[in-house]
Amino acid sequence: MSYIKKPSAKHPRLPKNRLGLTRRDYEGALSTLCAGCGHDSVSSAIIEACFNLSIPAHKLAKLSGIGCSSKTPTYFLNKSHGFNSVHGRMPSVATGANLANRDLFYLGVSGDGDTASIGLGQFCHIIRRRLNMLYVVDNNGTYGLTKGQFSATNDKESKSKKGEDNLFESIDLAALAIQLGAGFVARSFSGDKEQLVPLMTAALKYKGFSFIDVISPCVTFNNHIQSTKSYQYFREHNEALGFLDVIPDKEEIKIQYDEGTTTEVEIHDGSKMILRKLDNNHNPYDKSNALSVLNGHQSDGSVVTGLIYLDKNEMDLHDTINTNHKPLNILSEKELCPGSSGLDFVNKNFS
Amino acid sequence: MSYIKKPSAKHPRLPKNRLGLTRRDYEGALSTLCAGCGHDSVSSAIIEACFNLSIPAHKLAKLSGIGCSSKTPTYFLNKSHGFNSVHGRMPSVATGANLANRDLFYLGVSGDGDTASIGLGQFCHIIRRRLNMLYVVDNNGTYGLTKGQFSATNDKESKSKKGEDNLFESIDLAALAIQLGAGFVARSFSGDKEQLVPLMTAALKYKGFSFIDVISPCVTFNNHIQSTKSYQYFREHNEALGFLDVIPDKEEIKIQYDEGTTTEVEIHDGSKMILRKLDNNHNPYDKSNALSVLNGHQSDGSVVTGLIYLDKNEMDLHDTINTNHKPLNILSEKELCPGSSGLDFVNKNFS
Amino acid sequence: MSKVNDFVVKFANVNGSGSASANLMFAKSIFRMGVPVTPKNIFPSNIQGLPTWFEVRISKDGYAARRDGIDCFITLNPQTYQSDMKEILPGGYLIYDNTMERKFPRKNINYIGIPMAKICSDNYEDPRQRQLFKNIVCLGALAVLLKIDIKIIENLIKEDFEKKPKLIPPNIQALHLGIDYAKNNLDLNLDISVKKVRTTKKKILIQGNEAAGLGCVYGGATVAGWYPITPSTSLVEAFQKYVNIFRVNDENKVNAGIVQAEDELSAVGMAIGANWNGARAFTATSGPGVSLMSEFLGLAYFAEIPLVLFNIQRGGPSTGMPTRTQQSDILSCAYASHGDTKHILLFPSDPKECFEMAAQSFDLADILQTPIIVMSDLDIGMNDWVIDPLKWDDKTKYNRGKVLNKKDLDDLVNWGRYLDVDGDGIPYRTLPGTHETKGSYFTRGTSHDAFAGYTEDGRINADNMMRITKKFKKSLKYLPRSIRKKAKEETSIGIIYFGSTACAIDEANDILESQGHNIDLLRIRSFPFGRGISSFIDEHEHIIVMEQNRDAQMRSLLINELNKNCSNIHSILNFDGSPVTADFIVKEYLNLLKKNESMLKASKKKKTAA
Amino acid sequence: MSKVNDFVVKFANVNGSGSASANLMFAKSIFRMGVPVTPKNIFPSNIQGLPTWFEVRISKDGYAARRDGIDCFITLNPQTYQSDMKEILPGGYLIYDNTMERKFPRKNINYIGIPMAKICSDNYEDPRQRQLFKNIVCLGALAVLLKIDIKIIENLIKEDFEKKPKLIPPNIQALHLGIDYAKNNLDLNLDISVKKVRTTKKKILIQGNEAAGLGCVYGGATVAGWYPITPSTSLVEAFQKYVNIFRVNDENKVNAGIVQAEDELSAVGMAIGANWNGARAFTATSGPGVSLMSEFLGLAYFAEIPLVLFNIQRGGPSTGMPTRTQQSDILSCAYASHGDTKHILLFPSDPKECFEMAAQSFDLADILQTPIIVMSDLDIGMNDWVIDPLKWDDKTKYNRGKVLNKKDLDDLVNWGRYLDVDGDGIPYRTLPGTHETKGSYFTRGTSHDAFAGYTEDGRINADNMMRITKKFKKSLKYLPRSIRKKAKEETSIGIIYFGSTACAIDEANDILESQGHNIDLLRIRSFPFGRGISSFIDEHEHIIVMEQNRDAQMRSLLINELNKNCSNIHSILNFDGSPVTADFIVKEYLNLLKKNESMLKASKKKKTAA
Ligand SMILES: Cc1ncc(C[n+]2csc(CCOP(=O)(O)OP(=O)(O)O)c2C)c(N)n1
Ligand SMILES: Cc1ncc(C[n+]2csc(CCOP(=O)(O)OP(=O)(O)O)c2C)c(N)n1
Ligand code: SF4
Ligand code: SF4
Ligand SMILES: [Mg+2]
Ligand SMILES: [Mg+2]
Repeated sequence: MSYIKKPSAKHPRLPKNRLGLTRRDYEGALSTLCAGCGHDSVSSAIIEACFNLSIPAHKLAKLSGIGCSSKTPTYFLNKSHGFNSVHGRMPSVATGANLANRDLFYLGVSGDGDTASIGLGQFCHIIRRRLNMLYVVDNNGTYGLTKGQFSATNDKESKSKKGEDNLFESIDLAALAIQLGAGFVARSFSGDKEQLVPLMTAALKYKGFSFIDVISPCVTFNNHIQSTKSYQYFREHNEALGFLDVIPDKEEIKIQYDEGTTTEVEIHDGSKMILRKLDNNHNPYDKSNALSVLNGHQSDGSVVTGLIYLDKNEMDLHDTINTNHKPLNILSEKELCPGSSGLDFVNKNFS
Repeated sequence: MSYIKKPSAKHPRLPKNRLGLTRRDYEGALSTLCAGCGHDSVSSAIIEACFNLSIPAHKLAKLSGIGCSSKTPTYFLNKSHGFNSVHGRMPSVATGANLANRDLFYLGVSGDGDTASIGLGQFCHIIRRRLNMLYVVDNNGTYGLTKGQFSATNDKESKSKKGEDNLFESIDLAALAIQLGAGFVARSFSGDKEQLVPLMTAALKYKGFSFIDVISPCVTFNNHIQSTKSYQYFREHNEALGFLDVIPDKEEIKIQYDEGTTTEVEIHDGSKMILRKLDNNHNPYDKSNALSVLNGHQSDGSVVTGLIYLDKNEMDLHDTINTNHKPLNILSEKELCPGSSGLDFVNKNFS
Repeated sequence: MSKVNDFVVKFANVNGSGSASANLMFAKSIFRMGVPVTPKNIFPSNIQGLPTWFEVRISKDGYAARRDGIDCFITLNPQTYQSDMKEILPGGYLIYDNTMERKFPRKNINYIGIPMAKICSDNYEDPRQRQLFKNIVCLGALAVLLKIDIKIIENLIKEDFEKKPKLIPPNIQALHLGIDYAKNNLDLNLDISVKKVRTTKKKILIQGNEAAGLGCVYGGATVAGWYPITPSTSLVEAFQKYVNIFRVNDENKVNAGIVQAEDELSAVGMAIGANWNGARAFTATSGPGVSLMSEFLGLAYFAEIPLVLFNIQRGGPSTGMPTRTQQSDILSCAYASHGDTKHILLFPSDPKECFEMAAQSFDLADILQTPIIVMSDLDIGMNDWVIDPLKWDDKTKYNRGKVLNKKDLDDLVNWGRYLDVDGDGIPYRTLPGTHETKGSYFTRGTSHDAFAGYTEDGRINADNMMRITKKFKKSLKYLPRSIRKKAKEETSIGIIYFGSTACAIDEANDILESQGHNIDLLRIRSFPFGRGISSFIDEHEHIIVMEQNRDAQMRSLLINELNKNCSNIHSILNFDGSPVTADFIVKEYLNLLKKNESMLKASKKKKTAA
Repeated sequence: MSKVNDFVVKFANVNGSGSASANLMFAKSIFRMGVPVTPKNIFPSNIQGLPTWFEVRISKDGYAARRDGIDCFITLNPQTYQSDMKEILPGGYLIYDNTMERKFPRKNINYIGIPMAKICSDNYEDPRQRQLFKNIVCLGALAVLLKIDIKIIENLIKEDFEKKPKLIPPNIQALHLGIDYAKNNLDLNLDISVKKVRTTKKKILIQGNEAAGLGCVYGGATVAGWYPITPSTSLVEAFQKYVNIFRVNDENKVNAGIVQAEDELSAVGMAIGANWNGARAFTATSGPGVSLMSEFLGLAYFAEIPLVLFNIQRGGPSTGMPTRTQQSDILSCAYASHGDTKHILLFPSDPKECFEMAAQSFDLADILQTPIIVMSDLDIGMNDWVIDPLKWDDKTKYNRGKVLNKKDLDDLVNWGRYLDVDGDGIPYRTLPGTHETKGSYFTRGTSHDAFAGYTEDGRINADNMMRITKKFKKSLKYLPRSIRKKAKEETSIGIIYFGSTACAIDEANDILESQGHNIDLLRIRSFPFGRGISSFIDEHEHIIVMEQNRDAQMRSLLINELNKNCSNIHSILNFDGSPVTADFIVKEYLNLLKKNESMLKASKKKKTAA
């Protein structure tokens, strides 16, 4: 049922991260998704990225909507608080949570139904507010949990399991995110850990809104060759934009790449991302270019993956509205309540 | 209070259209908007466009959400049925109405609050469905009816009447519409009848989803020089993409232009639009180009107007889902009800 | 004691393992033997790997409710062995896959091991086939054990795979592997068995959502906006299916427009827009969707736009128990939306009424120009029920209500959209496109006068609101009446119930009657409540309202709306998400009697000789 | 008969013409003379050009309700002359602009013409100034006519334009133009006038939303997600204002996060997310917003997340009468969302309670871990009320409820998020980030066990639902109690009321008392209802529930939730969108007596000598 096993006994020889924790410390409950579901791979990548970054699990909050994808936060980081909210409304819940405590990591996991249909309005507005979070969509082009209706990211003319045609154009969430001002926009594939983990690692460190659209096949309802979100289709049409890696503050993670040129990408805390471009023309700092690449490739049927867009100007909602650096949820009564002397002032104003 | 006067006595010398109607036959109730409100000019343009096209008013349905802008359908075409629905949800109501009777014209009027905030999800999805309608946003960058809060289309750093800064990036509805696959996307200015009327005329004839983002200053809450949606700002920064005219089936309307080259643009019924490009490089048929023009100019602070994008491949929701040509709302019982013989078939299947 | 045609079989499976269709064939084969069956599918909110059950009540008397106590449990899910076993009645049977040896702790039941996995791995190569055919092997063995007609099952297999005929032979082969194993290895003298009768001869076995979707076709619905949500999805899927069958014209064009919306707000918005424009349109959803639709429901109520909404209730609140049943949206639907609002509700109690009420609801919506909410639930909607065949009177004419056509408008002066011309509170409406110069008006959710003009005059608005109240009261004339069933003897005790609870009440009443209790019954079929319900309450000293929710919502609605004294209106409540059983009702009824002496006397009072 | 400090003045203006601030100065000047005033702003849902009224009741006795019959009507809007005139009491005054000559049909009133337009065009060039200063000229003349202290008005002008001092002299000039005109041209012997007293000496004049916004600051709210909607917007604006005043730290950073959301679903989602994460957070809205929030309210109820929601009620249903007042969201808030849900409601009756209940609601939300809905309305929220100065006890400590900190968690074994440890149904919660290894859990709207684990076991879910019911019942301990006022003599009649109706009831009771009627009063301040309310109903043979909606929603809630006999619970209903008057209540009360003899007797019963 799952790629992710419950930790059994501690294994002394497992590699440890800066906090002295092993990957097992980042695991969650046993997955109840279908065997082979792409979403479980995404969960693994999340575990890996958090392990790599030595994120203290209790300093991360996992949020989601409703759907198979939105169930996944139960299946990783069981030391983190999780919030499985209502369908399509995770962005607003994440906004509130983030406002309350700017000191945690916020990781949202959603589905294409959850994000591109019922949640599209909230998705667009959370981007506009540059909420500091990583928003991952487990994109399978279908409504897994309600048994296989087309989602709005499904490609036109692809077929459902029942053999029906999808009649509508798909919504490209990555392009939308770029158009609306997201700071970090990437696309990847659930099966491509090599690419996905570094992207997640970088995205978690980015201050502002990071979005990763992960093509994550639904093995039950959308894994037949007509579907552009199937394993097979994806593998044939994947056109990786580049490989990405993060050099965290303390230790550099070295990963071997086979080919391509590299570009250094700076992120806010001084750490660097190395972008290995497969396509020499891709400049992730240019919005129009990023959109053209997406729109161009969409029409030729290939799927661009990698870091598509990056705004070097990192800033988040708290910067914009100028909130205290201290988390709002730990402010003391003294800091919050103006007391009777405050009322003297007010009463005078109204007398 | 209004640009639009109630018809008094019929004036025999008023010019008539193909149906023998005068402009007065297309008017509505007395406007209750603020004197000088841009929205009233948009209403005038609508009257003009419908008059020009000789649309029988009762064959057009006016739909709107809630807001000053959404009130305007009362102020034009009082022979048309109107539906002032709930805030931000006009697109779904329009979808239902259009499904019920594909033979009417559908004109939606909304505000930037109504469309870009509460209604953003519905707006995106009606575009994706290519509903056959003209969707006009009276865009004033503010919430007029609730007294001047910033809307999501307000430009960052512009100031409210109270002197507060808008802290958030604006959403460009035209760019969004193009990104999501609208067929006809234009932007204009409420005060520029010369440009607005032909755009509306063309849009009304387009089969599929046409969108016109009309900058329409709110004289009460957003007409000070810091606002990029004010009359003054707009006049200084307007960069018209081209003038546009429609040659309707029967008679050609001639309008004199001062300058620029022209391009002929064909629309579905064989009539032609003449696009006069001010910018020789603008190609309205190319999605990436259209987006670049918008995104490019947004960053230099100018407002591009004119026909920005046009998809020659006209088609609408009915084509997609293959509905009967005959409006669904006039189908007879015979066409709808399979009768007792139908049940014989069903009962057999379940026995 | 041998139980012929009267027992309960339950299957425990893992979902996604292909058991569903085999289990349904089991139920259907018994149905085809003329024996009433009620299968209940108890499935998780998940796609693969979690426990799922299929419970089949076989009842020669036609009792359609669940019954506690399993006679034969086919336990194929190791996760749930332990708890499943407890449900088996003493002397009952536990059937399991003994490919691997298993030990069971319980003493007073019989164990029947069938090496399903082994049979399959001996006979099939493909691992998927090995998995799938286990269910068919099991079905074959079970058929022998319970004496089910093998030919019927073979036919069912053939029908099932009509479109993939290649699959027929291997399935039939698997069936016979099971049959042969049973015949050769098992003791066939079970005390439960099926015997051909003719009770269900003319009946059909159908799900409520299937029937309701079909009812929408018959009711003339042409537009549906919807959003997927369990357990309502299959209603729209059925509508789509029957549209494809019955509504494609000669040019291959479809006489309906069905759109999967981006959410429930949009779905109901579409239905409202289409109804406003003269099509018959509906949407279907469940609790969370109804909550999201609240604002729009208020608009339709106040602007008086016809609308049909199916609420296939599930376990609430919030996302709750999405795959369990409840009747817990009564208040939230009756009073949906802010401000003073009241909505018309229909309560079908089985698929037959789903069909009939679905069809009728479009007339009601058009006549009354207001939302009609059909309150079905998961139990009715997604389980198969034995009902009489569906009927349609070909003389039926749709009643489109007070819609003015061009001719009417030509003749009219001073038409007002919200004028109460006929004194019944129901105004006349017009449709866009009808007339060049007359009848156009502005539909709005803001306060308006009788001519649909915007007004801020509070008294005019209050008058309009009172007219809507009048319309609501007058709606009684058109709504399905409640149904009474008198006790054999005069009694001062009445039970009120509705919807999917009906079958359990009928059975409970038979049990109680056999124990000497006299209870009058009344089944509510619609809200607002008519005089019949009011007088039923008045005529009985003790009223019990049976419902499937925590807060006794129907009881509240009755008391509120009929202005009844509540002190003698009692409740029996079941809200664990499983369809209520007759035994539960009997038990709770007797508990009530224990607490209330006068009720006890009234219930058991003997007829005094005349 | 001269009416000193006891009359009603009403202004009729066109909105957007600048009358609002002049009118408010009029009211405030009288307040500063020590005389109780109640101004009511009756404005359209529009920005410019439509009729707007400003009604000021001057009442030496401190009656704060509206009163029918205008003593002096300043009619400056030609659109409404005709109907305005009818409201004037015989012998009253009509003040108008006689720059152009006008004819008025009515005989029994006095006409006072002031050439406001002429005075302004004689004295100002700029057309905008000509328009604006008309209102100030009028104010000057009125001050003379009613004997208002001119210095007070001059001070008010100075305060108003503190930040734009250039505007002070021209305004004062305009004021004196009016004063001079009146002194030189008008008959100053009116039978209405203001005289300095000290009644409001220590009081303040404030709007409910202002007070509630301030209360949120005092209650420790740090996060607000909101969406503009009349009449709730000014509450969040006030919160923002006081945050800017009281919550900016030394580094110029703000100790609050206020976000204008994209709609109400998002607004409440933000408030829920923030509360979940340990901040005190709220949202404010009105009817349509509450409808949109229904789904989220069910989540907060079921997942037990604190939440404060202000519902500033307006005229419903649908968009309804956005600028009028009603109390018509009682049922939709008490039972908001699908499934079995019940929410805690608070009912402030004036700005003072808005402040207090706003502050208290955050404690309640934290203690009870559930939504607290503060049911204010447009009348309280957007009108100015004279109240005692606001008070705060500096010893107040926030009660954050059962939140476990790191130390608690260190010590704990077997913590379960939804375990009922203390027997009060209230479980312990933890906040993200508290502890490295303990206390994390998964919050969900799906059915869950005591350890927050997902479960599809219906009995476990039912148990959890019953615990929530218990918590709801136990909440009584923390909620503001109802307030009783006994009649002078023993009586069997009681009136129940709540919210903005209170002031009208007080006055009506005084009137009725003076006519020999004895009525006990009870004001509801919260839901669920406590024993006080229940016994009040039991103690009285006749109960009347006074409310401002069509469907007697509070009466329904009382009957439902207290299981009361409804036959003797009567209603007085006002739902035209105007705040109810004492006269209306008196009239309706006497009507009830006419229809019910035993009530009549009970009401007028004379004390029998002991
Ligand atoms: C308001 C509401 N509407 C509908 C549903 C039913 N529902 C549950 S999950 C889901 C779609 C999930 O699709 P997606 O987000 O793509 O997730 P996936 O299962 O494909 O990972 C829907 C429609 C719901 N839970 N709530
Ligand atoms: C559900 C709901 N929320 C809020 C409101 C209040 N409201 C009325 S109009 C409006 C904004 C209108 O802004 P816009 O669409 O830009 O129209 P404008 O008045 O600027 O033309 C709002 C928030 C409402 N009517 N309904
Ligand atoms: S149904 Fe699809 S998306 Fe859901 S768990 Fe199974 S494979 Fe994954
Ligand atoms: S407030 Fe602004 S948008 Fe509204 S009518 Fe006045 S000018 Fe127009
Ligand atoms: Mg999906
Ligand atoms: Mg606007």
